[in-house]
Amino acid sequence: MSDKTKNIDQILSFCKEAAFDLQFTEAAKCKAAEENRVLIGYMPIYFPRELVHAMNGLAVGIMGSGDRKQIVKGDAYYQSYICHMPRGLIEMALDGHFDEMDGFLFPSICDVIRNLSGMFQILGKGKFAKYLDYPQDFNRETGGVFYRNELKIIIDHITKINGVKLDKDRLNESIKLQNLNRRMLNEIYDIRQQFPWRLSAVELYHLQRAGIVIPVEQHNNMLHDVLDYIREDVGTPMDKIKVVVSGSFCEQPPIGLIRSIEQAGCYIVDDDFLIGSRWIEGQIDDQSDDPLTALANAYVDMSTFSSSVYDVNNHKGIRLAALAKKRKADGIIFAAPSFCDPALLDRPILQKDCEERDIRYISIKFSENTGQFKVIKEQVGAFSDSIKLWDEPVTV
Amino acid sequence: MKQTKYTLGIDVGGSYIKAVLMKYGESPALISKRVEKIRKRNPSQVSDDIINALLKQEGLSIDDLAYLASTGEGEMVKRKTGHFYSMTTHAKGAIFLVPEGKTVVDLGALYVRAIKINNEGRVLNYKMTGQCASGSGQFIENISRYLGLAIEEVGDISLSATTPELPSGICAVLAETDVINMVSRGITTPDIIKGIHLSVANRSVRLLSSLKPESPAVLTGGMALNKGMVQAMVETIADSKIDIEVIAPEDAIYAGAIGAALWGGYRYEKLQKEASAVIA
Amino acid sequence: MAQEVTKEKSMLLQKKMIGGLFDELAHVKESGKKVVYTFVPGNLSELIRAFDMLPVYPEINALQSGMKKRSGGFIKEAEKLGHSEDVCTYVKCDVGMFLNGNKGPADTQIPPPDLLLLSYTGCFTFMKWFETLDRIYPGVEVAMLHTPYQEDGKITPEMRAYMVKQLKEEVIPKMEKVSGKKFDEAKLKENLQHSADAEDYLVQIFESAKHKPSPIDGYFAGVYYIGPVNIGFRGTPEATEYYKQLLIEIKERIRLGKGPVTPEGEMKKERFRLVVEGPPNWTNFREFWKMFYDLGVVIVASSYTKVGGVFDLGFRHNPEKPLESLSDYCMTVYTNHNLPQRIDLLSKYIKEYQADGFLVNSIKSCNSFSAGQLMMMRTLEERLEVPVGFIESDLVDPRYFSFSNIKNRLDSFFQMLEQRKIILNQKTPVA
Amino acid sequence: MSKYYLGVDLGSTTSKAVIINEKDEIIGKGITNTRANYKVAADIARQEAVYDTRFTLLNQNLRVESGLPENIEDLLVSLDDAFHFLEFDIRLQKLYNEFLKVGKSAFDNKLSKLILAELPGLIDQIRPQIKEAYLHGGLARKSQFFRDVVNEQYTQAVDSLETEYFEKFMLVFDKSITPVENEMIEFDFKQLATDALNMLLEAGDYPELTAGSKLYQKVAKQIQIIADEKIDITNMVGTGYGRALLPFPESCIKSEILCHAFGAHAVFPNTRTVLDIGGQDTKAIQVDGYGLVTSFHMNDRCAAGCGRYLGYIADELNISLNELGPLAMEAEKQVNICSTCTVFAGAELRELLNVGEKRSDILAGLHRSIVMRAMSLIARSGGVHNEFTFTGGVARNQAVLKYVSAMIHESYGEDITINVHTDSIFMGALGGAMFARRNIDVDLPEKQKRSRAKAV
Ligand SMILES: Nc1ncnc2c1ncn2[C@@H]1O[C@H](COP(=O)(O)OP(=O)(O)O)[C@@H](O)[C@H]1O
Ligand SMILES: Nc1ncnc2c1ncn2[C@@H]1O[C@H](COP(=O)(O)OP(=O)(O)O)[C@@H](O)[C@H]1O
Ligand code: SF4
Ligand code: SF4
Ligand code: SF4
Repeated sequence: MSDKTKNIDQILSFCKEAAFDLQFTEAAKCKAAEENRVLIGYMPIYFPRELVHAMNGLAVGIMGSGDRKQIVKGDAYYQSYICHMPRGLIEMALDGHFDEMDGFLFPSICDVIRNLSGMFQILGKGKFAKYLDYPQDFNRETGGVFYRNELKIIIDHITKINGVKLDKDRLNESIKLQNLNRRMLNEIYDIRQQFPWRLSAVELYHLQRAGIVIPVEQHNNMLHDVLDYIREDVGTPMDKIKVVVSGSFCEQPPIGLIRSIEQAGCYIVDDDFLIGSRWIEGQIDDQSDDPLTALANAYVDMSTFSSSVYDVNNHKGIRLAALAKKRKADGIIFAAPSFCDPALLDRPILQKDCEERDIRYISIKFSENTGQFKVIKEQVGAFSDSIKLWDEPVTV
Repeated sequence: MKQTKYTLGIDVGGSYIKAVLMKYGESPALISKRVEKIRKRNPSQVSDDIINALLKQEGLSIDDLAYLASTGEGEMVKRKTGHFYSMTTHAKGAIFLVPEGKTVVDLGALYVRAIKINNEGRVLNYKMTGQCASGSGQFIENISRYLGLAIEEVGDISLSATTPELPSGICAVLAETDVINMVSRGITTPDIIKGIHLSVANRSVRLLSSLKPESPAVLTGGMALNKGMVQAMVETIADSKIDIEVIAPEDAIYAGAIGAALWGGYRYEKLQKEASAVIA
Repeated sequence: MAQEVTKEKSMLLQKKMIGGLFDELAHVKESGKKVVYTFVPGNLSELIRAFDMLPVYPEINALQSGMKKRSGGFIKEAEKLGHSEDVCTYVKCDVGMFLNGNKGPADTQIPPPDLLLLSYTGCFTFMKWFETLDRIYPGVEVAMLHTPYQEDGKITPEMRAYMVKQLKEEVIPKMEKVSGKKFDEAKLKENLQHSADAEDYLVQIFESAKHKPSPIDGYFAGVYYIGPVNIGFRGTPEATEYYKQLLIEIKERIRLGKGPVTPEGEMKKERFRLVVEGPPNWTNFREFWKMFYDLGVVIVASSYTKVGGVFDLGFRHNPEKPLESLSDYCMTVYTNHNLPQRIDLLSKYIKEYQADGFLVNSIKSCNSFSAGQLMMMRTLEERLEVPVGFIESDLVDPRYFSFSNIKNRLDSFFQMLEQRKIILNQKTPVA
Repeated sequence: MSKYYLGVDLGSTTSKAVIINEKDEIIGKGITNTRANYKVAADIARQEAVYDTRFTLLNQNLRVESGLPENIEDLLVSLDDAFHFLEFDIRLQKLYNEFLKVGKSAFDNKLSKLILAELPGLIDQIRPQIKEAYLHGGLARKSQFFRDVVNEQYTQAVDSLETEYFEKFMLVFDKSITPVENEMIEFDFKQLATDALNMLLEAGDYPELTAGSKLYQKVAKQIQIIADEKIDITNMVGTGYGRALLPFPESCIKSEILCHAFGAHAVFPNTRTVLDIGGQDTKAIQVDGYGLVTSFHMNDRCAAGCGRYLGYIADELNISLNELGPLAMEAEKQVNICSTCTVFAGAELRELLNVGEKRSDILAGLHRSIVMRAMSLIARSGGVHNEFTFTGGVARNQAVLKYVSAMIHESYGEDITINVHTDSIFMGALGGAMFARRNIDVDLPEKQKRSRAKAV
């Protein structure tokens, strides 16, 4: 095994650990390393981590407990017809997994997360628990101003905890680091689009998810190495179709599901699993005199599409179709968590857009702790069969 | 090389194992078939026995098979050449049985699948039941067992219903208590049975209706042998204002196995071609 | 009995108003009036009326389809289109109604919208719903009004400024464009005054339930009482008139010591007083109500009747500050309250209305209400030591209404309250 | 004359009756499976409870007599066992007659002949085994019902025949059992008890019990006395899933939630949380210091997580319900069960067996999963704060109990006391009987109307 391969293996196994570490050991280490450092937990999907970075803190992405935690108390808070993720979050909160966190952010995405912010307030978790109301008005002067003020409230919360004041240069520096992070992630996606076997979807998932719980500098180093590795011709291609997976932006699919999709004959060439880390499509101005406004404007001007964002002037179905085309995908797999209103309400709209453009798709539902993939495998298998067995064989 | 190629398809289901022996070529033909209830036996053992029995019946040996294709839960079949997903095989099998079929509804013991196909049997779209067995054949098996009826006779009994009574819940297991309750209220056996059939049909038609199905729909799977079930499907489809004809072919229960055998033949030829290409 | 259910004057007034509106809607082609689709929580009725446009509330259509037992079919239609079983059934019911020719609950034609006014106060699904409508009616003007959530339990100047700016720059210009009329501030002010008057009466009406016995049912009958303000009559003199009349009737009932009027007749003896959280079930509304009536249960207060505004906490529309007051209205409706505020409100109701118990009707397909209800219930139980009950149903999906299930739970809950009363009475020392 | 109170719990799978005296002591209990005829089920349970009461009285009367051997208690237990066997035997005879009828009518001639020829042998094969199980295996106390007892033995016997006839013979059983089960048989207590005594005499397990011995005479005499005693029910309360169909006045019908809680609380007064896992629902109930319910949660109508789930699995494995728990207790590990649905879990079980997992390990996983579901309900109802009592039929299953205890302790603290009564399955009926004794005035509207009418 070459040194390079060894290094990549190490990185990936570190990421696998870190990504699902429900104790957030890496974050705790980071906090302990410096006095005044704060940990701010944020729920899916997107949050500008650079802001917390500039305030001497680490924004820690909290994506649910997956299949790693047995839910007992969490069920006391949620009926059976509500998605699985928030009950995992509550269970973790009650079991002390978040004790190191100084504050919590609940980016607006749906009613469940919104109400969860109130539950954290009642439970008295953290020094603050803020629902971050993203504007649905995409004008800089209206929505942008409102959003900038929301960010300002977060800054004030953090200042109150660690005394750090927002510094223009520091924020610009943080923006630069996060820009680099996004750029490298996107490049990995670009390479995988052509050579999906060079890094499996599961590996990429681990790599990406680790990135939201560790400092950006550390993650940038890893991305750098991984990129270096997959720019070269590694791995062996297989006879599989290429798909884009859409709808799993909040509650995360179990690893077994991602694996089953690839095993049943598909390469995942794009997805919205951890869309937050690629939310801003482009580079945020990192030279600005008012970087807070730059952050706000980036949200208003450069956000990707998602079910949690109002889209009347910019239909997401068309954007999804464009993505599938750009990635040269053979089809789309709509994979949404059960009971997820935003994702499921969008399905008919998105599917219609696909049909109009002759894009083939299938839809499945999961929950983060699903353990049985038989039915899903059969459906995905039939999907890939139906493309493979009839269409011209995929030339590799 | 032998002129006629034999392929064998085996469909290991939740409660029955079905196998067919086919002649593969220009116009494939069904030679013989066999179905066996698993009944708490080891399915891979039962599969082996069926395969042997089929071969013996035709005086063949395992080496005479160009391809032994499994489907369903057939990944456990030891001597298989390859495995295909149920949806793919049912689609192919259905079109073999009913060439004009446009839609397939596979009514099995555990799952119901509604599949839209093109004239080559390609899966265009589908819907499938997942985590709840409330619309499955097992449901009917359980209830008929409880009422002391053989699975072969429920169909006719269901046809004689006058005022069917639907079970109040959907659970395939708790419906037993519903049935107890119905019996205690004096509901007749045919009406109960028909109610159960309608409840299963309801769930199946729900899958079907979201597919924008085209006519005719081929029913496959074991429940297609049940005349009461077929009738319940027809009624429910009419109630849902879906305008499609329903065909339940005689060999419906073998559709998966037939599809597997056909795909096996197809793969065999493809592999042969590739091999000869390599040699050339 | 029959003579007891004779329609009171207020009922007739309401019937006339609503019938009139649907009639007007059916005839917009002739009248040339423009039609605005919008939602109940945080609706801008006064503004719409100021432009002389007519409102359509898809939720109201959905709930009435539920009451008319049509929703089941509509929902199935929508599911055929790929809508999931898991999501809000109002949306599916609305989509199904559209597919069926958009015939409203009164069998009159509901005209297509000229403007989709999307204020999505308190529920994300509204946003998805309008995205769906946007596809159904391509090219129709859409105005988006984003109401910030009271995440910290208060309304900040920045939130208000954001809303006023959206009203000025997004909503009003689009209304001007669609209606072809200039914004008339004087007219809006006049409407706001009517609203404020009606709201004064409405508060008195709901607070009458503090009497023992309560003269009204603050939930089942309450949903009728909020009808006029919630479906577009807020800001009209008719609404004020209706509430005035209603209050007169209620005062008379109090004088006579009478209980609420129900479809089954007059409630004879008030045996339990409950506070209820969550919307009612519409498909089996009467059956549902009857279960309470049969056992002498009166619902003295409910949160659902506050989705169109929590006026008893003091908010009134204010002609002096028209746009600010419209903004504040949107931000103060029940669903825009955060969880701690909701709990405080319910706790206030339980205490002030002297309830014997607290009941949650959890709606399977409504995340906005349901997520968090269990915690609200637990917190109230601990805080007030009040017995709590929990049932599950749905708004308009008949498949999710299990009579025997709900009946069993309610029976147990009422028997539990009953026994509590008996045993606790036995234990209290005789004074 | 003594006053007796009756509680009847007509459950979804089992029907239970409990008779208590004025001191709230259980003096008789009866149980049978719920079947299509609710009235028969309730009547049989009640009849059994009355017989059981007679045995209790017999026991009491004999205990005060002098000169009886030390092991008289054992002897009475054996007498009870023999009594139950005799009841069983009468029913078995009826079933056999039904078998013959079905065998004649349901098949073509050839098949019919074949089946009729085999049937006597089958019965001869199973009867002695069952007799032995009753007399020396304590079968009567395992709450297996006629249907299950016969089914188990019959299936085994049929299994040894040619496979192709298996389904046919099973059909004979399925067709015959229902009518037999739905027949209410009035037994002659005096006769049966005397026969039972003679049976013991014949068996010779008790050397002191010889024909004409003092012991024999004393017991025989008491049987006569007790059999003539009138057992008057002063008041009764019905509860359970089928309570609405019980032929009781409305004021005597109570929700099983209240009854389970009341029963559990009466036996364990410090209980604040009650978990009842029955045949088709699971309830988590919080009670206060008076035994009054303050809140409760029950599951949706899905068999996953209830007793029927285990029943289904037992059927799948062809073993009886009471073997399930002990088997699961032998597990060395728990195999994770991915399916929620009962039917799918059954299929998964078959697959797991097929890939070589051990039966006990899979069962452990299945038991654990049912407990996980119950834990959700407990959490939803408000958690566990003080003493916890586990009731319902499933509480008899040791493996379920083991997991319940472990998880309660894990989630709510090691110091939580966990109670299970040996008669956990009767808790609802007991609560009912206790309500009947307290005669708590249920101020139902019906009654109100009546009293008002009088006043007018
Ligand atoms: N002869 C028959 N008559 C009526 N119904 C039958 C018959 N055989 C099987 N079935 C029904 O078909 C179901 C099994 O169908 P099948 O397609 O074999 O399912 P699977 O492939 O999942 O095992 C059974 O549950 C039963 O309801
Ligand atoms: N001896 C036993 N061992 C283990 N489980 C038992 C035993 N007897 C009954 N059960 C379980 O108890 C359930 C019935 O419980 P019960 O409380 O009587 O329910 P219900 O009141 O709904 O009929 C059965 O489904 C079975 O799973
Ligand atoms: S999974 Fe869907 S419904 Fe659940 S919290 Fe996330 S966005 Fe909301
Ligand atoms: S309701 Fe019944 S059939 Fe459905 S998942 Fe539950 S146990 Fe299975
Ligand atoms: S989710 Fe609830 S609040 Fe939202 S639109 Fe649907 S019913 Fe209304």
